[in-house]
Amino acid sequence: MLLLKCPNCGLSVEETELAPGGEAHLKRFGPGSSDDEFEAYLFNRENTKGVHFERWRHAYGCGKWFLAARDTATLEVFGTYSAQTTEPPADILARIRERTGK
Amino acid sequence: MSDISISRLPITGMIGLRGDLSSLGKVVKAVTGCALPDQRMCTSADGHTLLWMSRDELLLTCNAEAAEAIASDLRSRLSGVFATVANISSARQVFELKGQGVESLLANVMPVDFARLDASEVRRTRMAQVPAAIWRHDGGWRLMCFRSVADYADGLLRAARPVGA
Amino acid sequence: MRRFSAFAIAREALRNHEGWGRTWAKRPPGKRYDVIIVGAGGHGLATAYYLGKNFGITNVAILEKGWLGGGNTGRNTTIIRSNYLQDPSAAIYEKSRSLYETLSQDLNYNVMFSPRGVIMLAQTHHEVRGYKRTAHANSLQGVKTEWIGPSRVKELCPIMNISGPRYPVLGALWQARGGTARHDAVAWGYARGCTDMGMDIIQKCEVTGVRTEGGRVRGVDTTQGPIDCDKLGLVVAGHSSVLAEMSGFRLPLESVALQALVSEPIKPCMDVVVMANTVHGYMSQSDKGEMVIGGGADGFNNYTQRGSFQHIEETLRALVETFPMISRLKMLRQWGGIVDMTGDRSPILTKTPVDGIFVNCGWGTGGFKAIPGSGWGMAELIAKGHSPLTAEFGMERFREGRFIDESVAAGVAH
Amino acid sequence: MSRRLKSGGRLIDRTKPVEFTCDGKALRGYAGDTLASALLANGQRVMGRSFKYHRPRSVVGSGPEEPNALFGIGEGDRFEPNQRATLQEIWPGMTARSQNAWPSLGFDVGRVNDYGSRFLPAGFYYKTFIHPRPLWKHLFEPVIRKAAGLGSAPTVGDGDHYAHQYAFCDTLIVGGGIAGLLAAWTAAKAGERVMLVERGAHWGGRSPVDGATIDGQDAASWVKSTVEALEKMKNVTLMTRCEGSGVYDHGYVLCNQNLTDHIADKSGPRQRLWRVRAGRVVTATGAIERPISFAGNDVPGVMLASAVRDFVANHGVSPGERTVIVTNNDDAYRTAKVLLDAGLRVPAILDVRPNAASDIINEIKSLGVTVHTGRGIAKVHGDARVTGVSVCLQSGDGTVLQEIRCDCVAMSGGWSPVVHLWSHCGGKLWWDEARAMFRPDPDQPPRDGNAQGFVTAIGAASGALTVRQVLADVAETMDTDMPACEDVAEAPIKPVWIMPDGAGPALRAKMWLDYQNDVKVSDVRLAAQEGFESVEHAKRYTTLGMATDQGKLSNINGLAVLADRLDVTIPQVGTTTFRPPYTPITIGALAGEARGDIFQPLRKTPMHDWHEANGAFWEPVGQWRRPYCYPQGGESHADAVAREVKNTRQSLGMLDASTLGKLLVRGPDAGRFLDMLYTNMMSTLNVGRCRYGLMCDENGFLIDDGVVARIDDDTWLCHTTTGGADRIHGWMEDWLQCEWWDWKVHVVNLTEQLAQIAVVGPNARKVMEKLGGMDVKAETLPFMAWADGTLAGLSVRAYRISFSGELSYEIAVPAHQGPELWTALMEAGAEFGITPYGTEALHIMRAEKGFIMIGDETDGTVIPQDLGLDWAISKKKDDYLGKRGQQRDAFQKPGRWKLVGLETLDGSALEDGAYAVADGRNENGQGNVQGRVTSTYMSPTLGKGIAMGLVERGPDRMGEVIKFTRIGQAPQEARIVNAVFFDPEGEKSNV
Ligand SMILES: Cc1cc2nc3c(=O)[nH]c(=O)nc-3n(C[C@H](O)[C@H](O)[C@H](O)COP(=O)(O)OP(=O)(O)OC[C@H]3O[C@@H](n4cnc5c(N)ncnc54)[C@H](O)[C@@H]3O)c2cc1C
Ligand SMILES: NC(=O)c1ccc[n+]([C@@H]2O[C@H](COP(=O)([O-])OP(=O)(O)OC[C@H]3O[C@@H](n4cnc5c(N)ncnc54)[C@H](O)[C@@H]3O)[C@@H](O)[C@H]2O)c1
Ligand SMILES: Cc1cc2nc3c(=O)[nH]c(=O)nc-3n(C[C@H](O)[C@H](O)[C@H](O)COP(=O)(O)O)c2cc1C
Ligand SMILES: [Zn+2]
Repeated sequence: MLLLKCPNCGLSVEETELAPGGEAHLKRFGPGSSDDEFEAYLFNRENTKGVHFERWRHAYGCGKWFLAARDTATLEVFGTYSAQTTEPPADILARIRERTGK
Repeated sequence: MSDISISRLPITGMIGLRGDLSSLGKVVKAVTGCALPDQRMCTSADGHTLLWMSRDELLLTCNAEAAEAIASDLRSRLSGVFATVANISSARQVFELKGQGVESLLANVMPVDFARLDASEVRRTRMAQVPAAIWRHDGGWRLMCFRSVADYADGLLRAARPVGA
Repeated sequence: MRRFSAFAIAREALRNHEGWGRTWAKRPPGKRYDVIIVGAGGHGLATAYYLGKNFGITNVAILEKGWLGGGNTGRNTTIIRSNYLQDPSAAIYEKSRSLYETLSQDLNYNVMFSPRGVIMLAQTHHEVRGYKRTAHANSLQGVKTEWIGPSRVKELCPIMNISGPRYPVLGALWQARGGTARHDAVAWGYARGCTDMGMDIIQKCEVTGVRTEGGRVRGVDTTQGPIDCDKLGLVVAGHSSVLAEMSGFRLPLESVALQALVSEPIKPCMDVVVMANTVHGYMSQSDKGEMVIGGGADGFNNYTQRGSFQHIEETLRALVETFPMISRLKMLRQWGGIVDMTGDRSPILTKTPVDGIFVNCGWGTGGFKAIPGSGWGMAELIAKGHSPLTAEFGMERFREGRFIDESVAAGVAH
Repeated sequence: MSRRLKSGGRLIDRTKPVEFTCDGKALRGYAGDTLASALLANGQRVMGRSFKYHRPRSVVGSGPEEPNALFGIGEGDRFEPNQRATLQEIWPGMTARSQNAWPSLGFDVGRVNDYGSRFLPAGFYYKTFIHPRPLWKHLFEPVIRKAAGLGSAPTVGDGDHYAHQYAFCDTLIVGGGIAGLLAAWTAAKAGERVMLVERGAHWGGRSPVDGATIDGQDAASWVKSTVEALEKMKNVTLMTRCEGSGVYDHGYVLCNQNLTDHIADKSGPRQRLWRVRAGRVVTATGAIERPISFAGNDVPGVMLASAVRDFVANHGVSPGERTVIVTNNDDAYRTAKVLLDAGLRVPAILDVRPNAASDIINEIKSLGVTVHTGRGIAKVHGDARVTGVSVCLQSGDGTVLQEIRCDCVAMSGGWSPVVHLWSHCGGKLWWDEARAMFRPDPDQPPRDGNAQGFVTAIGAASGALTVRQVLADVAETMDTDMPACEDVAEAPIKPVWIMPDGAGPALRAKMWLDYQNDVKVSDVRLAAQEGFESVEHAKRYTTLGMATDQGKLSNINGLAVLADRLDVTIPQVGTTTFRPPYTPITIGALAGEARGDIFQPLRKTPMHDWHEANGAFWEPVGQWRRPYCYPQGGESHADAVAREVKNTRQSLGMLDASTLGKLLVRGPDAGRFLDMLYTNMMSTLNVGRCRYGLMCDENGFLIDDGVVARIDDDTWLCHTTTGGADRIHGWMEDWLQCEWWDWKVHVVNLTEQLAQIAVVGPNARKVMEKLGGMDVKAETLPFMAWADGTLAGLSVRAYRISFSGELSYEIAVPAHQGPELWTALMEAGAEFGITPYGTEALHIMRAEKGFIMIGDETDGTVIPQDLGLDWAISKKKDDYLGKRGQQRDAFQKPGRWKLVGLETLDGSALEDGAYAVADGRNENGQGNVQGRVTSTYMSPTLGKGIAMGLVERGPDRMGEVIKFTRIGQAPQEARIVNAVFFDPEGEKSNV
């Protein structure tokens, strides 16, 4: 059972206090987008076996969303960070590189 | 065996505040005397308690009768600022828990490390199957949940009491 | 291959069973095959089997990274039913269920298909309407189901508490010829059948790359070396996205852990399969006596074959509420599988952007029951380029907004 | 014969006799006895029947590994099957029942399977019962199923209750032997928060029986003083009868504590499930002795050597008068010593090692015991009890050299560390050839969220064997000083898996690996022969290790046999997967407190008690409970509903609408935000007015609807469906926090804050006026407007909206004033015969008006356009959630099913969920369809059946008659009509 730190309130909490929200950093495509773009946005998930950027909501706590970088095969957590960002922060990417060589 | 008492408090005044915390903090301090609490903490003054709920949300507890007046006061002081003040005194049920072993009773239903909880910390968490918040108050504990599940919360707490209590 | 029968056993008994041969052959991989199937789960093996049996295509290899049947086929709660709502689902699941009826005879391998009946409980008015809708749909789809009242439910399953208090049973959708089968035997029986037709089943052979040329498949790289093929079927359940990535396309899938558990064996006390969707629990009793219980799925991507423990607790409290007597049984073992979930919770059986590559995936939490039917349809698709059974299960349905959504009736999983 | 010894038994209290019964027979033991020791003390050897062959069996082990001695314990609602006699402590009045035997344990008809066992090898059922097909269902399967299972099923619910508890610590130590105690002491001294759990009733593990001198004290005294020291420390939590059951990701550990199973007073919770989050987990779970596979190794009286000495030393029970010991290692000689000390006889020790020499061997020899080296057992004699053994050369084919009379055999095949908890979460093992055991590989531990190993195995659990090794191991891994302790040199073990090495088929077919499931050496070899070479296949084909002991005794031997047959090494075969729980956990304990009233939260509206008191028939709506109707007298539900509808339409009705979601959306960007969320324009709504709105997901499917009111320039109040309140609140927050985080919008969920009451019917205005305090005239408060005011002295907000087609006000007050307003309305409405109505009347009235209901007309695949709601979709907006989705191909097709009204030709009601049949069949042979019923009711207002449905091109086919399915009957004809059945001009609400 996962333990994740909510960057909004600073608590490390167990999964039962959180609600998972799927892949992070999706770019929304609305009217005017191509079929390909729209399909990719709604359905074609990375579903990586490995490092995954994903959304979580501290549902039973502060109610805020945050993002996590987590390995889906080892469950290692490289870090959690603000949901108000379009890409993973540099320190987390550095840690991932250090840990996985990628 | 156990001297834990669980009681439902009568309606408590509650004002929900959303917005930039420092602007909220200033007006609340002016109106109630409560300082802006640190992350996850609460402060008290003159029978008011100001609880940190999230990075843009505070909860002020007060006398139920006074709630609407305080809310209007806060609202007018915040006019022009992007902030929301809502009187939500009816939305929640507050319990008072007192006695020895309250923490271990609560540990039946909450994934909370009580030993690591700061004296003025407000813990929003999961109580069995519902959201709840707890904080220390007057030598005991305050527990807050939504009004509609007050009976459930009551039943849960009573079921968790040590035998004989 | 040696026919199985009671006489064969009696004969062997007299010579210490030393005459039994291998259930499936063990051979090193060849250089080239007409068709390579990746994944020796039920779906992969059944696909290969019907390629041979129905289309005479036997130059086939089935590659398995671990041990055959060790994926979800070896870790599911074995519920078989076909009372689905949407036409394409009902078609493939009913084909499958009807193949199960005679599978032991077809394979000359006892898969212990047990059509003991499946009860899907309705515990809210919404569910009542949902299941009645399914019953109407089934009546046109040639699927035999029946809407039954609470007293019939109690009669069929006396250990159930039908009077609530929280969610009294209002009725149920009953499929008398749904049931269970011995999951491992399904994989083993198909494997034996494949071997019998001369196909190669290669275990401990992980596909690590897919070779394509000019938009066409050429072969695969594996931990046992490269192998060429004309056609490639990816039938790897939870790992479908991984194989798709090797092939250069993406699938609308997310892989999550789904859990199950068994109790200690007890004397028979429940003669039907029960699914209670309002409280989220389902249970049956195996032929060995354990209560086989399905747990919930994690909401996050997970490739660990372990799930989060709270789902076990949630499931068990739901079942204790429904079957109070199980409270004093004991949980013997819990485990997880990696299931591949699509956007509409229906499978994908289709050609892909790469010529010659076919995928069969997205069965999520409910594909054991579909093994024979899916193999049948998939084989036809690979052999002929089209199958009525799989026609609606293409990927373009997401792009076009043409979902095959089964959860609409009453949020049913398995 | 087994019996109670005159003296000895460190765990029993001879001054406290305990009376209990087994199979109806009154027996006596002592406090401190387990059921197994007490039965042995009473001379009862046979304690169970095996699963498949129904062979008589006795206890083989003395702990959680026990496969045979399983009983049903307790009566009525406290009956539990399959309890291990070795773990079950006896208590006054306890009743035990033997299992899997009919008519009795002594004579069991199922034993015929044993006599036919050669016809029932592993997997025989896959090969037979195939023909003729009907016989499977009607004969074979029922017979197999009847034979299934061990204990009988409880027949009633559980009389006990169970507790859960969360706990946090720096270090959780599992196992209270000397390793665990030393580890706890070390961590505690360092100031860590320590939890130490021990599954047994006593501290100390094996050492007090096996003997040791630690820090100059005997093991028992060292244990006692260490426990006392730990008990004094505030940072230490000590628990006995508490098992470390499962280790899960990120340091989550489940521990299950037994509270009342060993005592007569059952008033408290029976078990407590600890959900521990530990910084690190130390497994000090010891090791389990392995049996040896020789012919007849399952005859009652054949036991693990450690179990034999446990029964003697711990319980003062003699398992037999003459015990032959058979071993491949030194440890079993300790059993000889214990037996001799108790005055029992050891006619011989058969040591497979050709020339083993060590201090303890010499010591035992010097006591006059004959040690036959290089020898093993060819066969055990006896059926329900051991009468002797045939001795053979271990290296031979089983030629009998000698027969020895005995009534007990103590066997030791070496020890296997308990690696379960280490392995649950992925810890890897390595094969130690010298010690012949799988050991935790410290370089490949299970890893936590920071990729740090979080489990450490110590002591015997990590493969250390002698006391000195154990303590040295703890000292090294925990970085502490090692207590003084002398070294005992032991001769090396000789791995032996079957006895003798050259045993032929006849012997192999009588060598048990998995006792409970009756898996023999011959079965595992057969599996390999048939291609089930992977250890996982062999397990599933033979069921080795799948019994209730999960192969604690059998697994290693089984895979050694498999390796031998495949001619590969043991580590090449590997182990099967270790899964929680370590020993089975009562399901009630896992379900915990969530039973009865607190099974799930039951959400109550402020007026809940009134409804209850006034006879509401409840309907669960999510976790809410809403009145479905209020039957009066002997009224049927249908009659009650009809009355409620009629009365409301004719005069006045009242509905508790408090469960509807009420979301306050506020801020400078709120209008823009709502324009994205709703399909129609909300930013243009005038202050003081209401508008009905639709919300779609990004696929374009309709997910919620409700009335939105503009409160002031910056503020809107959005009503959602009951089920939508939390979901839509979350949906809004999601978009605000994760997509448009720079938009200035706050959402406050006021659902719980407000009670809402709908006052409905031609007399609605009159009753409002009667309560007084606000102007509710049509001119001041027109349809689709709202106003704040006072009613019956309460501050309220009244919305003039209608879901019934009647003149109607929805009045919101703070929740705690809800009951007061409700009662005031009831009183004021009395003169109009005011009728509270429930959800069913609500549904019928909306259907009469052709209003859609989320969940009925929608099912997650329906877009607003399908429902003819194009008028609620703004054409002016570039974007709203779902707009792009709705532009996809499938939604543009002309053949979509669209909403219409349906009326049968004879006035009856269509069936719920019926489909409209079309001609022909599809490619898969299924009957074609052209639509379906979404809602159908008998309308009390119109006195006929009315329905709504989605029909292919429906709106273009008005007046057409099509056919709908009926279950078990011929299809029913219905005409496509306008979906608004009642008051199509809306005259009633617009007054
Ligand atoms: C707990 C649980 C309960 C379930 N309950 C039910 C139920 O009651 N009823 C029901 O109908 N369904 C149920 N299901 C679903 C069902 O088990 C699956 O849908 C079905 O077994 C899928 O079969 P498969 O052959 O597609 O996949 P699998 O059996 O998973 O086979 C896929 C195979 O591909 C192999 N593979 C993966 N990657 C590679 C590679 N790179 N190279 C080579 N081989 C590879 C895997 O090792 C695996 O053996 C349940 C599933 C789970 C997990
Ligand atoms: N010489 C040999 O061949 C040999 C072999 C094995 C053991 N031993 C002896 O055994 C002792 C080993 O000491 P140790 O402390 O490592 O082990 P131990 O066996 O003495 O103690 C382990 C303890 O852990 C408990 N335990 C096991 N699983 C548990 C679980 N899941 N949850 C809670 N408790 C659990 C057991 O009940 C036991 O009390 C020494 O005395 C050693 O000499 C000797
Ligand atoms: C229908 C079914 C019944 C099972 N019954 C048992 C059982 O009686 N005993 C047992 O130990 N495991 C049983 N298992 C679980 C398997 O031992 C195993 O845990 C599961 O197949 C997953 O594999 P893994 O744990 O090796 O990963 C059963 C599994 C299934 C799917
Ligand atoms: Zn938080």
